[in-house]
This record gives sequence, structure tokens and C-alpha cells, in this order.
Amino acid sequence: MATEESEFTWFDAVKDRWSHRYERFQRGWGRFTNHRMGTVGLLILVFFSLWALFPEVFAPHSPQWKAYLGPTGEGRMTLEQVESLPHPPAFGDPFFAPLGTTDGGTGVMTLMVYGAKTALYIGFAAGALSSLVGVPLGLISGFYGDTWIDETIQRIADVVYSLPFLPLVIVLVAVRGITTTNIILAIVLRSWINNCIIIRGETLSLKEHAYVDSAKVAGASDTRIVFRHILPHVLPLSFVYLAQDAAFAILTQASLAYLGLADFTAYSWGLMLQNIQARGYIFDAFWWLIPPGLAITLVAAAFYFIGFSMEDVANPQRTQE
Amino acid sequence: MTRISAKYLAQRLVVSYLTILLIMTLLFALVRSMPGSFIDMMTSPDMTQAQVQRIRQEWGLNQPLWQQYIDFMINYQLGNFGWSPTRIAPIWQLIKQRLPRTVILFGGTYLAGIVIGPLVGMYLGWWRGSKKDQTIFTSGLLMYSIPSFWIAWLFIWAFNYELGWLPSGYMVTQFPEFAWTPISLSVDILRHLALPIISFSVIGWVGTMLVMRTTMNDVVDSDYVFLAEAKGVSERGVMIKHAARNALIPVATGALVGVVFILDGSVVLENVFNYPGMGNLIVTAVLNSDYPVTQAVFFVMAVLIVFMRLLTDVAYTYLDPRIKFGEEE
Amino acid sequence: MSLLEINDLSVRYRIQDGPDVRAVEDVNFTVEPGETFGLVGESGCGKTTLGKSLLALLDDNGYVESGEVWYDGVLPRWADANGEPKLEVIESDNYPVREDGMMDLTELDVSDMRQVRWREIALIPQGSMNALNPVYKVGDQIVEAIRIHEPGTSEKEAHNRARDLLERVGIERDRADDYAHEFSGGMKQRAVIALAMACDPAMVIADEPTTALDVIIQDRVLDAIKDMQDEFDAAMLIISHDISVMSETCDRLGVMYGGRLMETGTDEEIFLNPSNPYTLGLQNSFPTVQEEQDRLLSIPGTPPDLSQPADQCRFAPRCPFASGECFNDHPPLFSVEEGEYGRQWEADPEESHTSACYRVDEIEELRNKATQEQTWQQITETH
Amino acid sequence: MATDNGDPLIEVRGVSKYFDQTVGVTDRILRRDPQPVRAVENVSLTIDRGDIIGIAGESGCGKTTLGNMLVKLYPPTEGEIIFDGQRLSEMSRSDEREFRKRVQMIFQDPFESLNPRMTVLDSVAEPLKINDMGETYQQRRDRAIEVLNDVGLSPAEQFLDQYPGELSGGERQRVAIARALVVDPDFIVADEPVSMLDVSIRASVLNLMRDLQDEYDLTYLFVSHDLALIRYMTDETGIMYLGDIVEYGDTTQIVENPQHPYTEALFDAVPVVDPQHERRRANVAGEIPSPRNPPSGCKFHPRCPEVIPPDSWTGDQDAYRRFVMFQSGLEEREIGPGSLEGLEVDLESDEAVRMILERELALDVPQEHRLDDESPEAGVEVDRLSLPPEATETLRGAARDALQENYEAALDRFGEEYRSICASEHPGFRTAAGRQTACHLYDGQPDESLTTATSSADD
Repeated sequence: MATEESEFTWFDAVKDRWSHRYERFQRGWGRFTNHRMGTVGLLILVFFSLWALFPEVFAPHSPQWKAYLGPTGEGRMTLEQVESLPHPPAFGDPFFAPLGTTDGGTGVMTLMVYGAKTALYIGFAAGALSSLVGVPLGLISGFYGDTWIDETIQRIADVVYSLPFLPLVIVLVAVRGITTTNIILAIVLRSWINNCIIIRGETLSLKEHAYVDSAKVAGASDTRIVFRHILPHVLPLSFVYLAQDAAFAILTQASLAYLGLADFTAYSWGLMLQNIQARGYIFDAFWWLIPPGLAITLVAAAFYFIGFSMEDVANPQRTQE
Repeated sequence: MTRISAKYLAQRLVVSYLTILLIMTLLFALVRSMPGSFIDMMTSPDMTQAQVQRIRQEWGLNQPLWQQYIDFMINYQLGNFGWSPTRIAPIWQLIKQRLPRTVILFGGTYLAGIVIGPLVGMYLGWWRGSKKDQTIFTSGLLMYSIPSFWIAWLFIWAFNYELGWLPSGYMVTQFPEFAWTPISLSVDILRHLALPIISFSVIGWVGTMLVMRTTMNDVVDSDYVFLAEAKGVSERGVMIKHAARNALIPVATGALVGVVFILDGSVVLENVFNYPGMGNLIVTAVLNSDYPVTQAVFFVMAVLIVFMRLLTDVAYTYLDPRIKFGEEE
Repeated sequence: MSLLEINDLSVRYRIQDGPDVRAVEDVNFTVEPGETFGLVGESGCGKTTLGKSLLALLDDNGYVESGEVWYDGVLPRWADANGEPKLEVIESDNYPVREDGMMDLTELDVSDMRQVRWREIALIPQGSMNALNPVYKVGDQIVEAIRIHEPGTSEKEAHNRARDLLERVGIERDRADDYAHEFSGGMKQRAVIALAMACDPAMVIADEPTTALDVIIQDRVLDAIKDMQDEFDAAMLIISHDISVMSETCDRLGVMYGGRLMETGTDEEIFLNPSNPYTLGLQNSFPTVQEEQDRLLSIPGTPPDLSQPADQCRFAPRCPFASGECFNDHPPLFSVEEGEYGRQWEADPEESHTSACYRVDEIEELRNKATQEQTWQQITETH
Repeated sequence: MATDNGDPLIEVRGVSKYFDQTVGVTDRILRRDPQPVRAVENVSLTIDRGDIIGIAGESGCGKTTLGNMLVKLYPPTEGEIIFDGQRLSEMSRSDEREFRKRVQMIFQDPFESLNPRMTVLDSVAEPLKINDMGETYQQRRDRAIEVLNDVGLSPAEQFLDQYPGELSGGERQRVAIARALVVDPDFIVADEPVSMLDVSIRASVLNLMRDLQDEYDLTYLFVSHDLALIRYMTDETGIMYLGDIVEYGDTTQIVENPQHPYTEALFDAVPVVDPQHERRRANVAGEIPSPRNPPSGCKFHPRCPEVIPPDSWTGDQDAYRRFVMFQSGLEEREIGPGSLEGLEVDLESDEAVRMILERELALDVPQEHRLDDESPEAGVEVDRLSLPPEATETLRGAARDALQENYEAALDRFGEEYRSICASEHPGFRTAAGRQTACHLYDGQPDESLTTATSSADD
């Protein structure tokens, strides 16, 4: 009897502890979705994530496909076939290429789908990394304010904010080699300080609250105070800046690609734009020029949309009443 | 307006100078950290050992590192950045020629940014949560997300390629049919500047708008705005004289971040429009591995930003009387 | 004729998902010229909302649902040379003006209301600690008020008047050139009082004028308010939750609870023979320095939810004397003097001591019962 | 009353606390010498078991800082706090853990003292988790329910899963009290526990605190600016002004006949509900000075209505009070050409000197304490004050210097001969009417046991 009865209380205890957290998440989700902007951003991200995760499903052909030469891309094209490239969107007569082809004959739609992975990867990686570095440092320097940690972070911020960002990234990438990871590292070098400064400010104000003093009086250690009382308030805010850093990173990668510093080993929309510029078809092949630019804009905008509507959910005062 | 105390100005100057020294050290370390590339880039394989030795000597690469560091720090502050291997010209000459051009382009976009942005931000903050606020804010974010070079191409396509109104590159008409008079020269330059400034302003204004909108949101709920309305001040008067005036303060400090953002933009735009400025110089230098030029341009840009930061601090004292500089109460 | 006459004023707030919040419901009272009328009540009773609604300064989601606010004074453009309302303005009914020359403020549009604000009725807001704009000199903010309503006065003359006003509330003349952050809490409060008197208004609404102040500074500010009132002979509507401050400053008072007026009367009537259960409860729970109190009696329960107020006396759920009739609908204001509760308050509002309670005739008996602790204890059981 | 088993629960000996002495890097570069804020200065008191000790004073007087030090939120800059025979500064880790269980605090703002993202159960159980009292979640939950019922939030189960946002101010404060009681402490510091609550709910929370005192055998330190609450709740009270305790003793005695002029003014200023009672207003001039550089000697002397004139002063006390006020006005640089701003008068003329003296010698106090024809804007005629002739000369000369803004010259005129004992010497505690007060008006010998900070505590 006892075990069965105690089992019930264990399950009841777990349910009891997690039920209100789930219901709280629902309320937060409700507030987030009533921002149309936030939902639109989320839908865009989901759409492109599907592209990134299952490119074969969504791309009309495999990347090797060439116009006129079929899926494997071997063989040679006749002269006037080469003349006809870059071919405008065709739905079946010579071949099926919804967004037309590049001057090399590859389907623009295929390149677009395979390019999604790089953009999202860079966005999430740069955003997450700058939060992973910025948030803890911000917490520490905010919690142990006006000590040497705080002074050094302040000085680093002075320097980083005075560095011309793109030239710095260009130099770093050119020096250390043009790989996606280098691009992410260069971007994070700048954006982590943003997170750090903002989280520090938030921690400075949160630690004045009475419930932090009450925990101190009860004998809580510093780590417990930071992780139990301050972090839950600061985390949503760091998501806001994670989203904004992600958008910034995607746009920076596009600029780098334009300047010729794109990672040639991976498919990316920036690379497509670099190719169109290198081969001088900017004003001739609109079906090749418009989609990549539009895709970059949409993904970056999606991150900004989510970021700014998260801000409303994140900051406690506003959701108080 | 409060005058700034010399003491505060001195403090800001000291901190700025410290920052520049730190940046130079970072730069020195960065360039030196590249394994051998500094030399390989400047010496082609067919050069004789003597020539290689001469170049090493000239760049002082045989001296101990700290000696090189001291020379580097002194030379750079005196402005002699050495000699550009790819451009076969003294670097100082190149920069002296191109810096004003970048400042004009950068200045134009910056002005557009700090005029349009706060204005729109003020209205959005004031209409808070209304339909107008949502739509303009969302479209603003959308414009903020457009890659600058891509929008530049679209503008060139529309205004130059199709309509032919505005030139699509360079700074002055290469083969002018008309004689150069000061007016025609400035008109020509302005026409050349038009497209770059417009295409970047489409993106640049959103940054300051975002800051202004958030601060306006907070200021609108304040007690002094309520009292201003109670005093019978007109709605426009309350919005501009009482609310916007206070919301501008964080925008001024936020503008500094905007400076770096717009400087990056001009680096890209100068390439799209073949505009002979510093941005163009640094990109070509990096691609041709001309490190002395890269190093010099990077340094000059950093000094430009630190100087802008100093200006913002000074502006801050005029905007916010609460900043009692220097004198402790 | 009274300076301000409020008839059945009701104010509501729209909220997203749910019925409108009825912040103020059918409130009637008058303020005579030069008189100090006090609105007493705890947080959430609607007193600040009422104060704001008089000058149409409600938040965006607030609106006057019904009722009128008659003010003895007319817009300059409707008045003839010596300030009397023009004849045809009174006759035709597309002007909100009555025969006795009083104007209904609730009918004025925003630009008209802007001429009433500060010129006729000034307001010392609740958060007057930070009601001074931090980026302008204090003197300039007083000058702004003067020049909006008296375009004729020159800049120099307005500045001098500002300095005189500051000096009158005990602030050095040269402080007019300082900024708000250079003022202490007490001085900011007095500066706002000086600002309120800038256009010599007929009435000043003061919302919690001394709540955020320390007791000595509060004493000085109350003294400054008294001085200014005698000097400018302005009527005053003071809004506060602190009944000790109100009993010292107000000639007549209205006690509010749950958006409704529970009791009105002169200072002596309200505090010496309170005739409403809520007022009794409020005085019981108010600690005093004067004499030893062994046990303060608190009112059990919590204030009513104003979005769906039940059709009963607002105080019924917490009232120890509530009986049958109290649970049907909210009682109107009965006159206490007449003894029998038949006569409802209408004619001469000034003198009559009124209370909204169906058992107002047994008030003597209720008064002594209210002093025992167990009367308030067994409420939780009976309801 | 106090279950006195000999030594007191808490002893505070000569405790002081100075803030922001830390010097940042940039400060060191610019050699800005730090002027620390002297929040608490040389305070000594003892708290016996079972008492409710009150600390009253206006904002900025250091009462909250004192409370925080008693719960060891931060250590004092000088002096010693002894809790149950043990010095707070010399506690081993295990002593500290023990101390944390026996001491708790209740805060002022019910909206801020509970973590908005933690449920009532989590908040109340937090001290248990920190001190790992109660092994399982279930035991902690039962203890929380028991304590929540004690504070009148019954049935407690209904409140467990709610967030602070869903509770009223009164309910939140009860949860905060429950959180303090959950570890069954001996001593609770209540910092303005009810000042944010509505009047009708306030009484129930205060009564709850008194009932709990017997049930949990508690000792309270009750900090408040509201003197009516102090009278209702406390047995003994200390009145604080700018970091010093100016008077300490039995609450009823202090209220009924205050000794120190500041305490008297404090109680005069409290408004009274009874309409027929003609209250005498507080007769105190000026504002609280900045705690960075408080006035010399007794910190209240520039504002004190009964500042003691030196023997050499031939005029009356009221005139001397204005004389001292004029002098401190000069020190604060408040008197100068600015006082006549906008009035058409030639700053060199005697007319200007007369006007400045009239204005600056006038007392900025309520009507009833001023001379009959004295008003803030017109000031007071100099010859109506009984000033000794030399003093009038000093004032005229100083006013003339002040108009030219050379303040050093003006201040030098005030030599030593008119310096009051109040300004030159800080008054130590002395007994007056059965309790301690720090004021030169009473010449009882200073009380040895309490004043000396480093009295040899025989531990």
C-alpha cells in the first residue's frame, strides 16, 4: 500500500512542479504569437530551415544537374545552347528550371535551396556563440560590479567599439583563410561585447531587487543567486540579442561574399551574388539576381522580427500588468 | 547650455588616446602574428637574396620585436606609414588623397541617418502600438535587412541602366564634354554621390530609428510629459519639445554605434560604385595582400571613429544637463 | 453658486480581453470657490481617475462614460468683454453652456480643453517628484505655462513672475536657472506648486501632494499650500489616501471606495461622527501618534474587482453590518441629518452630511459596534 | 516583555558605515579624492530577546543601512556587532550557516521582495533549500504550507502555485513574512514592512507580526519613517538623523516628551486626524544636508531651533539661530548675488546689502514660528532682531563680500568668538529624563558604557 501511495505522490509532485512551468510557457507563447511580426518571422525561419535540413526534397534537381545535359551534368552543350544561358525560368520546354539557370547551366532554384544551410548555420552559430561568451561575462561583471573585471570589460568595450568592423573582419578572414568558421569567429569577436554590456546593465539593476537581498540574508551563495534569481530574468533578453546578432552575421557574410571573401567550398546566397557580379550578368539575368538577395533579406528580417517581438515577452516590467 | 569642464574633456582625451594606443598594439600583433606572410607578400620568388635583405632592413624586420614595436608606434603617430608595394606610392599620400572623399560620402549617409531615423522613430514612439506604428516598424526592419550592395545594384539598374538619370560609378565624369568650373565640378560630384548616398540611406536610417522608438516609448509614459499636457501645451509641442527632446539623449550616444555601421557600409559601397575612397583602397589592398596599406587605412579609420566618439561625448553634455562633468556635487 | 459641480460622473477603462473596468461610477459632489474639497480613498478606489477626467487627461484607454462636469467659467471666445458668457451662446444649445453661465467640461474638444488647462484649473500630478522636465531649467518651465495662456506677457516679465512665485514657496530666486536634478525632493514639490499657481487658476487639483515626502518636509509643503491658497484664493481638490493630512487641510471631504462615493461632509462631520461603515473601518485601522492604541482593527477581505462589479453595495462583502437590502444594489447618498433615510441628497449639496448606506439611520449603534474587534472578525464567517 | 536571561541577544558597539570609498582606475588617474557617504556613524545599542526595537528617522538617515548590517548583508566599516555573544566579523563557515538560520529580514516593497518568476511555494521554500533543512521536496512543501497558514494565507494549498503577479500587496507581504519564518528564526529585521500597503490592510499585517512574536519567540528590529507605526509596534526606539542616533529610550516616553529638539520637531510634524486639535508645526529650518560632508559638531546644529549661543553672545537665542543659519548658508554658497536675481538693484549699494540680509536672515519655517510680519518673499527687518552690534557689523560685511562672491573673505569674518558648542563639539550620549540623548542642552555626564566604541567586550 505504502509504495503505491508514495508512487502517486512522486508523480503528483513532478506534475505539480512542472505543470505551472508549462502553463507559464503557454502564457509567454500566447504573448509572443499575438505579435503578428513574431509569427511571420518564425514562419520564414521554419520555411528556410526545411530547405536547410532536407535540400534534396525541395530542390528540383541535384546540384550537379546542368541545363540540356540532364541530372549528371556530363556531356557538352551545343553552341546555341551555351548562347541561351543564363536561361530565364523555364517550365518544361527545354528543361524544368523554375527560377531559370546560371550562365554555367546550374538551376538557380537548386542553388537557392542548397544555399539556405550556410545562411542559417552562420546566423545561429554567430548568435549562439556571442551569447555564450557575452552572457556569462555580462553576469559576472554586472554582479561583481566596480571591481577590476568591470574595468577591464569597460576598456575592452571602448576598444572594440572603436574598431572599424568590416575592415577588421576582412583582414582577419584574409589572413586566417576564408572559411565559414573564420567568418563566424570574426563576427562574434565584435558582437559578444554587445551582449555583455547589455546583460551587465540588466544584472546591475536586477541585483538591487529585494528578493536578491532576501536570498543573501538566507545565506545563498553568489552562484546560487546568479543562476537561480538573476539568470531566469536575463535569459529571455539574451535571446533578443541572439536574434539580432544572427541577422547581423548573415548580412556581414553576404557583404564579405560580395567583396570576394566567400567560402567557395559551401553553397551560399552570397556566393551566388558574387558569381553573378564576377561574370557580369547583373543587369541581364534578373531571375539570377533577385532571389538570393531577397532570400538574404527575408532570413535576416525573420531574425530581427523574432528578436524585437521577443523583447516584449522578455522584459518583465512590461508583462507585469 | 552647460559648458564642459576642462577636467572632463581632459579625461575623455586621455581615454581616447589610450584606446588608440590599444588599437595600434592590437594591429601590430595581428599583422605580426601572420606566419611569414608579411614578407612573402612583398617579395616575389625571383628576387635576389640582397633585395629581400634590403626590404627586410627597410621594414626593420631584423630588429628585436620590441624595437619594431616602438618604431611602429612612433612612426604611425607621426603619420609616416611607409611605402605601398602594390601602389608604388607613399601610403601617407594615398590616404591624404582618399580620406576627404570617404568623409564626404560617409558624412552624407551619416547625416541622413541621424535626421530621418530619429524623426520617424519619434512618430512611431508617439503612436505606440497603433496600426501605423506596426506597419512602418515592420517595413523598417525589412529595409534594415537588405544587403547594401544588392540594393545598390538594383538602384543602379533602375536609375542608371534603365533611366540613365544618375552616373553609376566613380566620383567625377571620366571624359567630360564641358569645362571644369567650381560649380560644374561640385554639381558633378553631387550627381555621382547621389546614388551611393540614397542606396545606403535606405538602410542606414533604421538603426537610429530603432533606438529613438524605444526611448520614446519610455519617455511617453513619464510624469513630465503628463504635466506638459496638463499645462495645455499642444500635442505637437509635447511630442517634440518635451518627449523627443529627452528621447534624443540615448540616440546621441547610440549614434556612435551607427558611425561604425555606416563606415562599414561605405567600404562596400565604394566598391560597388568604384568610388576612389578609403574603403576601396583597403579592399583592394587586402585582396592584393598589401599589408602596409591595410594596416595604415585600418589605423586611420579607427582614429576617425575615436574622434567621432569624442564629438558624441561633447554633444552629450549639451543634450543632457544632468551630466555635471568634472565637478562633484 | 459653486465653482465646480459634478453630476453622476462615470469613467471607464477599456481592457483588451474583458469587460470595461468601471473606475468611477455615478459620483456627485460640488466644490465652492476658495474651498478645499478632499477626495479620500485607498489605492484603486478611482480618486486619481476622477481627478484626471476633469481635465480630460485620462490614459488612452480611459473614457468618460456618462455624466457632466459643470465649471463656472467660459472659454474666452464665448465670453464678452468683461468675461460674462455672451447671450446667444447661452440660448443656442450647440454650446455646452447653461443659463447660469456654467460650462460642461466633458463636452469640450481637445483644443478647447487646452485653454481650460492651467488657466482655469491647474494640476499637481501624483508623481510630481519627477514631473519637472529634466532637460529644461525650472524657471523656463514656469515661463512656458505663463506664455501659453498669456501670449501678451514678455519673456522678461514672465521670468520675473516665475522668480516671485518660487520665492513665495520658499525657494531662492536664482534657483529658477537650475535644473530639476539640482533640487531636493521637498523643493521639487514646492516648485510644482509654484508652477500650478503660475496662471492664477480658479482651482488646483493636487493628487497625493505630500505622499513621497518625509514628515518635516511634508509639514512645510502643507504650510506652503495653505499660504498659496490664502494668497491666490484658489479652490482646491486634494486627492490622498492619508486621512490625517486630509483632516488638517480640507474643509469638506468625499470618501471613495470601489469607484463610488461612500460619504461626503465637512471635516468635523466625517471625522467626529462618521456615518458610513467603510469610513468607520478606515479610521479604525489608522494608527495615530496622539494616544496609546492597544489593537488596530483592520478591514478583512480585499477591494472589489471593478471589471464586473456585482449589483450590490460595493462594500457589502467586507461590511460587518451588511444585510438584505445591501445585497440588492448600491445605495444612493442619503442625508444623515434628517435621521430617516428617505430623503435622498438633491437640493443644497454644501451643508448636508450624506452617506451611502441603507442602515444610515442606525448609525449611532453601528458606530459603537464598529469599535469592538469581534464585529470585524466574524465577517469572514457570515458571508 | 523581554525574557531576560542576562546578556542581550544583539549588541551594537560604535558601528559606522561609509559608502563608495572604492576608487576606480580613472579616479586614480585624475586623483579625485573620494568623499565617502557617511551613512551610519558611531551607533551603539543593545537588543534583548523578545523585544521590538524601533529605528525611526527620515529618508537618508541610515536606518536601512543599520538594519542591513545587523543581518550581515555587508560588514560595518568600523565597530563591532555581537549576535548572541558571537562577533559577526569572526564567524567560521559553520557559525555563519547557523547565524543565517537564526536571522531573517522582511523588505519594504511587496512587489519587489518576491522573485516574479518563482511560485509562492518556491519562494517560501528557498531558505530551506539554501540551508538544506528538510530532506525531500514533500517535507519542504509541508513546512511551507504550515507557515503559510500561520501567516493567515489559508487554505495554503491554493496559493502554492501562484506567481507574485497574481497576488495583492497584502498577500505578497504575508508570503514574504512566511519566507522569513520558514527557518524558525530568533531575530527579524523588518525594514518598512507595511509602508507600501493600503491603510486597511496595514493593520492586519502589523497585528500578524505581533501575534507571531509570541508563537515563534521572535525579536524584531522595526525600521520605519512613520512615527505612528513606531508608537504602535515598538517597546524602545532610536531616533536617527544623518547617521547618528540622537535619542534612544522607551517609545511612549520619547513620544510624550521628546528631549532632543529634532525628535520634538519630528513628532510635531506628524499630522493628526482629530479636526479640533490645533497641531503645532515643526519649527525646523532648511533641508537635510548631504551625507558626504555633514555639518561639524552636532550635525543638526544649522537647523536646530534651540542652538546654544556662546556666552559672548549678548543678543537673544532666536537672533543667534539666524546668525548661525546665515553662516551655514555662506558655507553652502547659497547666499550670493543670485538671491536678488531679477530685482533691479545695484549690487554694490547698501540697499542690496539690506535686502540680502532681510531675505537670508528670514526663517524658512511654518507661519506660526516666524515673527508676525516676516514672510518668505519680503524677509525680516534686521533691526527687529536683537543682534549684538558687532554681530550686525559682521553680517553686513559678510553680505557685502557675498554680493561680490568672495566667500573666503565673508567666512573669515565669523571668527571664533561666536562659535557655539553645538558647532564645535559632537555631543556624546548622556542620560536625560530617564533615557539617552545626544544634545548639549542636557549637561548629564556622557554615558560611559555605550559611547566608547572599543570598550573591552569581555567575550
